[in-house]
Amino acid sequence: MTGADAPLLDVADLRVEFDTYGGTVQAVRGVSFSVAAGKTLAIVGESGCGKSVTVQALMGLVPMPPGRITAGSARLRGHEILGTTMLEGRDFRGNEIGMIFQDPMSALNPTMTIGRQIAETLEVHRGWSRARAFARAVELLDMVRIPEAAARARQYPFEFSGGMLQRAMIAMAIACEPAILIADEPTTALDVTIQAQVLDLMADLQNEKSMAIVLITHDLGVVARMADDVAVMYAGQIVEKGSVDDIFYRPAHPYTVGLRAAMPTNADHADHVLRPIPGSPPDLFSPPAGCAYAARCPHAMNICADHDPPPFLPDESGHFGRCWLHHESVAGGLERLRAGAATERSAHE
Amino acid sequence: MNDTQAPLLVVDRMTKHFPLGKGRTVHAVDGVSLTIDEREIVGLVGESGSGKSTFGKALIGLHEKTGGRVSYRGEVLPQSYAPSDFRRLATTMQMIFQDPYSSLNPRMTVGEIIGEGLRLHSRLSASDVRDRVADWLKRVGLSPDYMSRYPHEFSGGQRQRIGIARALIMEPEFVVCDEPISALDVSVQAQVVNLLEELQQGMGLTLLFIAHDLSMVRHVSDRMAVMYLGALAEIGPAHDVFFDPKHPYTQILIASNPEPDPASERERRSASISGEIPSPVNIGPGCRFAGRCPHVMDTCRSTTPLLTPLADAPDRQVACHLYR
Amino acid sequence: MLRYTIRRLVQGVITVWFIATATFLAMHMVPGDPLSGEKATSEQIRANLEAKYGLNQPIGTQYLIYLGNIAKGDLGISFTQKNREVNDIIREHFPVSAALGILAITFAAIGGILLGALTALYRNKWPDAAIMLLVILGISVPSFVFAAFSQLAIVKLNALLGFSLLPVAGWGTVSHMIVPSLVLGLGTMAYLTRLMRSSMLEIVNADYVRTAHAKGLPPTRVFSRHQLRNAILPVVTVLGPAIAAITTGSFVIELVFAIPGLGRYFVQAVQQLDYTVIMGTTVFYGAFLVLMVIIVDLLYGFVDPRVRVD
Amino acid sequence: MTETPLTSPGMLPPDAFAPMRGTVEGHAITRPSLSYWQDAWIRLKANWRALFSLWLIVAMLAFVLVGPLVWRVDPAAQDLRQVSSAPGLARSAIIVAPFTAGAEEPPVPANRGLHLAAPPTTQVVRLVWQPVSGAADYLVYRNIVPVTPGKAYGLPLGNTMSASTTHYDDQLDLDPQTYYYTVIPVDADGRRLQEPDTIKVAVKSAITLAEAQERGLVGANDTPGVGDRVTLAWHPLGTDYLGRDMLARLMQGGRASLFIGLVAPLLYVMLGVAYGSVAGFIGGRVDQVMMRFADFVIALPFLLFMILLKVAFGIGPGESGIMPMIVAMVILLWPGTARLVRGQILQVREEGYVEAAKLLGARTSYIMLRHMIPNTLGVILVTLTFAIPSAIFTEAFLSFIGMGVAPPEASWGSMSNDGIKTMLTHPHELLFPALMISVTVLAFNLLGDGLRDALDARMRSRG
Repeated sequence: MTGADAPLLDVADLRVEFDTYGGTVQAVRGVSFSVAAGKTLAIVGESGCGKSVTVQALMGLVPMPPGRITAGSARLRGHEILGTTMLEGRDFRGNEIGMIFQDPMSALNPTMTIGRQIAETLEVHRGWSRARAFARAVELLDMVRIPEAAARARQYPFEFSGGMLQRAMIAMAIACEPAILIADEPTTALDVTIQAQVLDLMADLQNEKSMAIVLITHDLGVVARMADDVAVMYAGQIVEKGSVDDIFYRPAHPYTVGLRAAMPTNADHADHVLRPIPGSPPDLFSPPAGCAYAARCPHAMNICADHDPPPFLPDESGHFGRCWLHHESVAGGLERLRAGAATERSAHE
Repeated sequence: MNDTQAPLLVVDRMTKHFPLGKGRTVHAVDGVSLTIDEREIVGLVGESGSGKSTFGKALIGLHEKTGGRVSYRGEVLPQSYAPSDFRRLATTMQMIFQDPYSSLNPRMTVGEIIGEGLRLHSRLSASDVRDRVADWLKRVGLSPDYMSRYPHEFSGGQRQRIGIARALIMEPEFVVCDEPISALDVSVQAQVVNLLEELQQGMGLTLLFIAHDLSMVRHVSDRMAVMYLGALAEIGPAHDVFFDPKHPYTQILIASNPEPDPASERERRSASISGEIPSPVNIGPGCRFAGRCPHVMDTCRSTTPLLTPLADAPDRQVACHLYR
Repeated sequence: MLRYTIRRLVQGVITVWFIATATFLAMHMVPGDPLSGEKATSEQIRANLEAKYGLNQPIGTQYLIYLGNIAKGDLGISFTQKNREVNDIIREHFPVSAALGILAITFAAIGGILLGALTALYRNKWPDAAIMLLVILGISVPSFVFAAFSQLAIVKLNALLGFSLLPVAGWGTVSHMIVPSLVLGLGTMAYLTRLMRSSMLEIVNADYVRTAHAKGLPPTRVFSRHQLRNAILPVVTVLGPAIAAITTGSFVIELVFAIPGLGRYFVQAVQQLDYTVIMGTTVFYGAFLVLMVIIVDLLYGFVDPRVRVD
Repeated sequence: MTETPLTSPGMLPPDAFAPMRGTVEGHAITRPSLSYWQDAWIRLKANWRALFSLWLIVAMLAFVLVGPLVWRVDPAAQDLRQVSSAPGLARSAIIVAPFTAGAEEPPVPANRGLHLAAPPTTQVVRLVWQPVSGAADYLVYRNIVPVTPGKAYGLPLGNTMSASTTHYDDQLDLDPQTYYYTVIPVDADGRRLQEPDTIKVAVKSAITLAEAQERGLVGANDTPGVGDRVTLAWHPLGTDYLGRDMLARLMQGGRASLFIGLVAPLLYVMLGVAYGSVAGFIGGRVDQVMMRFADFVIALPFLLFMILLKVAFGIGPGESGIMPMIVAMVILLWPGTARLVRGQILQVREEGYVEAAKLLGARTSYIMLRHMIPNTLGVILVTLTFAIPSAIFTEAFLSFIGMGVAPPEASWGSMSNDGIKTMLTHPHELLFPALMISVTVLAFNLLGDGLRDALDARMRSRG
């Protein structure tokens, strides 16, 4: 966890719903986490698990309607930000928390120059003049390693490549030197070599400015490279949370184990057999009463069907997993869990 | 590989150019040579814009070839396919498509989609076609009851299984898999890859597996080819190419690929190169990677390196002046 | 940009040539070919036509003479009126139509953009419903009905007030222009409102609008800098066709309000079978519309940077 | 982080932690399987405006097609008894003796001002008045609104041309309504002699027995006497300026309007689909040339060319102008659809399922019919739905300026053209055809909106 001081951002029991044509979707079902200065928290999960909605709700970006925050709180340095956009008289967004998005091409205004879009943040939050803000925008572009920044600042998004756009987005997000940078799948649309450039840039900026980063991704490789702490989301809940080493070397939830087993690994130069997770995630129109993962879990027990497991603490570091295998009544649960393979129940479908 | 046996498929200096008008041409595929042996899985990796998908489609006839020659079991395949060529080759070569959403006709039922090839080709009765479709639905892990349902009712992974069944019901020998898993979630990717491997084993298929996920390609393939800007940079046994890359581009590509292993990621820091893949329009002579290469020499800018076998490893070929 | 402009102008000239040719062919399809037939009334007109069109020449030569005249900017002489040149007629009547059209398109564009933006902002609230009702009326009621009933309303209003607030018909003063241009622009305005609304609704959820919110911009700034300008783009693309609709739509308005514009003159010419005036006016209108479309396209380049760099 | 709230083992069944037998209901398809069109239809039905419009269109078609079978009034028959009569219930008329002007001397003027010599009827209004000394002539005016000082006296009916004649018989186009008659005595120099006298007269509908018998209003054996009432022909929506029944005319005119409105779009959309799909499918040079030609046709000023073509087709006397109008629309309007369909074909051509079908060895015609057309049909249908109201508009517009449907054939547009002339006095003659056009266009527009939404929603949900 964090050091002596209170966490920068503390999110507790966040719940978000969406009204859709087919009914109400419970996209986020009681998510809690906290972020410390200078650290990277990765929120990892597959599409539709609610990871993006979680951060969008924090930033007030969930369209309401059809969206709805039904419960929870989010405190930035102790001040509630959920449902408000102001913090101490000024919008915290762009000022205290910067955000970058998945598809940089569509996330930038096509009819405004890159420089102006960066400068705009400074004009609004710092009250700077146009010229001063633009000059700073050029410096920022230079800082994110865009060559010929002065000329590039006068260009439009369509004149940039995807990688450069994402760097421009980063420049925009850090313009006001925010305490937290939220990156929502920042490299998913990019090629691996470009992804490496962007990830390096983010890591360097974090070291320089001691920013906290909340990294939303589905790529465990990116998580391993960037994260200090990891929250694994499944069906709108954090099913496991811990340090990056906990998650990769001491997993506490069958889903985490399953994800790793389903991916090829190059670590030991050896081929292992891919063990897919059978089935697909439940739809969140009517989340199951018990553990949402039970239907795909090789260790499922009777209790899993109708009792949602609480976060169990298998060790003292704050690492937890929401799984009944940690219950005191289950003998050798953790060993079974980490063994991964289906022993009692054969994988079907 | 078996040396006595002739290769199944020989691609000889194949090119595919797209004219843009005004003398501008996209060199999507530029003189790629590749041989594929029977029952082999060849992985083709490259970043977006490298021409790997165009290569696959030109190989199978969906794009007219601009130059070069493809021969299959010794038979030279046409430069441009007429419907009759497709008919003749339908039971020989098939393709599995990238996007599991747009590759299934939304107006047709699953049964119609999977059975389409049989109805077009064989003289099977309607009930025989239905039986075969039901059988294939089972083989790809879906319930035969789904036959009368429409594609939009299925998840991405299930749709990809339907696409696999549509291609493999023709019992082809050679299948081009064009990024079959890149649109799928991690937990579902393994389902599809395992299914493909299982069917490849069972049916004795030969696969060209196109993807950008290096780890998955290494996992799946026997041999691995790395493509950059329309040309092959390196080809060789998948394991060797991955763990001992020779071409500077391959080295950087693999160094950029993050491992799901925090310990090794902590050791391996910042291998990224600056710059991005240039535009494939009107490429001049010289190595395509010269502009970004950390080991660039004068010859690289003037002479195009050819794919040549390594002295110490004849099963590996690299297109780089460093290995002259 | 310059190259693009030149290319568009060359395309425009070719298009005008096509319009002229189509007009020529259509007129020579007329049974009995009135141009070379016996219908031209007076002796003098007949002689003028002969000199101007080479009516006794083979049709190919006639076509070349005709194209030559158009290239010189000479649209010919009236078929029924002595010594009246089509150019004179256009010079006299077109300014009236143009004034009416400019007013109408201004009204339609400004009204459409404002109302459309308003409906999107108040989506599913009463202003949205009220404006959309207006839009539905605007696209479903023919302009001549609006024209007629607005005339009726003016009559009743003047009778009620006891003095003439607005003229019922005619042309000359600003007060003559108000109602006809409103009526003329109404249909187009409704169409533009609808377009603007859907374009705004699409943009409300655009990724870059989300980015703007995430930057902490005040909602007014998000609206003015990020939503409005991008939402206007599709509206600008249809301005060319909208101008065409309004220009030719003015026939009816000119007829109903007795406005001495080119549209009304054209209708009269058709009724009198004044072939040369019909041809000349058609080519003139065609060229005018082509020019308008080119101007709108170039204008679009200034609004959308993606087009500017060709 | 919260302390782990462990569930008390005592509250759980003994086998709670035993491996689960069977499966938890996972992801199973439970919704009914719907094809594209079934799904679109359900969405359309959920849209009440679109559904209402659909019924409105059906009603409109029934009105023009079945209506004439029910309302058997000849739309061309002129009821000169009731010209431009307002809509309403059936009217009655009093049987009067035949009247010939001048044949009968007026009754001796009574010793009072302007008054009526006989009950006023639509046949004649007989005015008599006291002679005014010094008057050389009397001017007679008729107005339909009360005459107040300073306002006009209305229609000048005539003058008596002599000082001795102090009566006037008005037989000019009398309607059963209230009139204000004014008689102004003037001297030989035309100067007004005194304040004019005005009288309010409520004219009653009248008919001679012979005419009533001729019109079939009374039975052949029936011989009602003078002063009896007979019921006139019923015109529920009134009559036009020639006394033709509006309801019957609306049905007849609707046939022309809807015929043009449905047939022309159908034809040019079909032409556009053929042209666009050929261009899109062949591609390359052919496509470029074909689309450039389409661009040219789009550049033609549409309404001018509609008129030009109408002139070119040389509509002779007695021709209705319906066919030339349809031909002109087809010639000028196909490129819009062609462009759209070409774009769709180009898009669908790149879809995986078309490539897959090629690989399966499908013939071009099979791919077209089985894959391409079904996947562009939605867009084509929406285009067609929006093309119909614009064609109805075009017809109305052209007929209104007298360039469209010509008499004796009627259309809603030409009826509006007729109606606008009498708009100030008889607004119903414009109102009804205008209403028919507006309602029909509205219905098609709303249906088009609904259809597009229904088909779009499905496209958005990927499939």
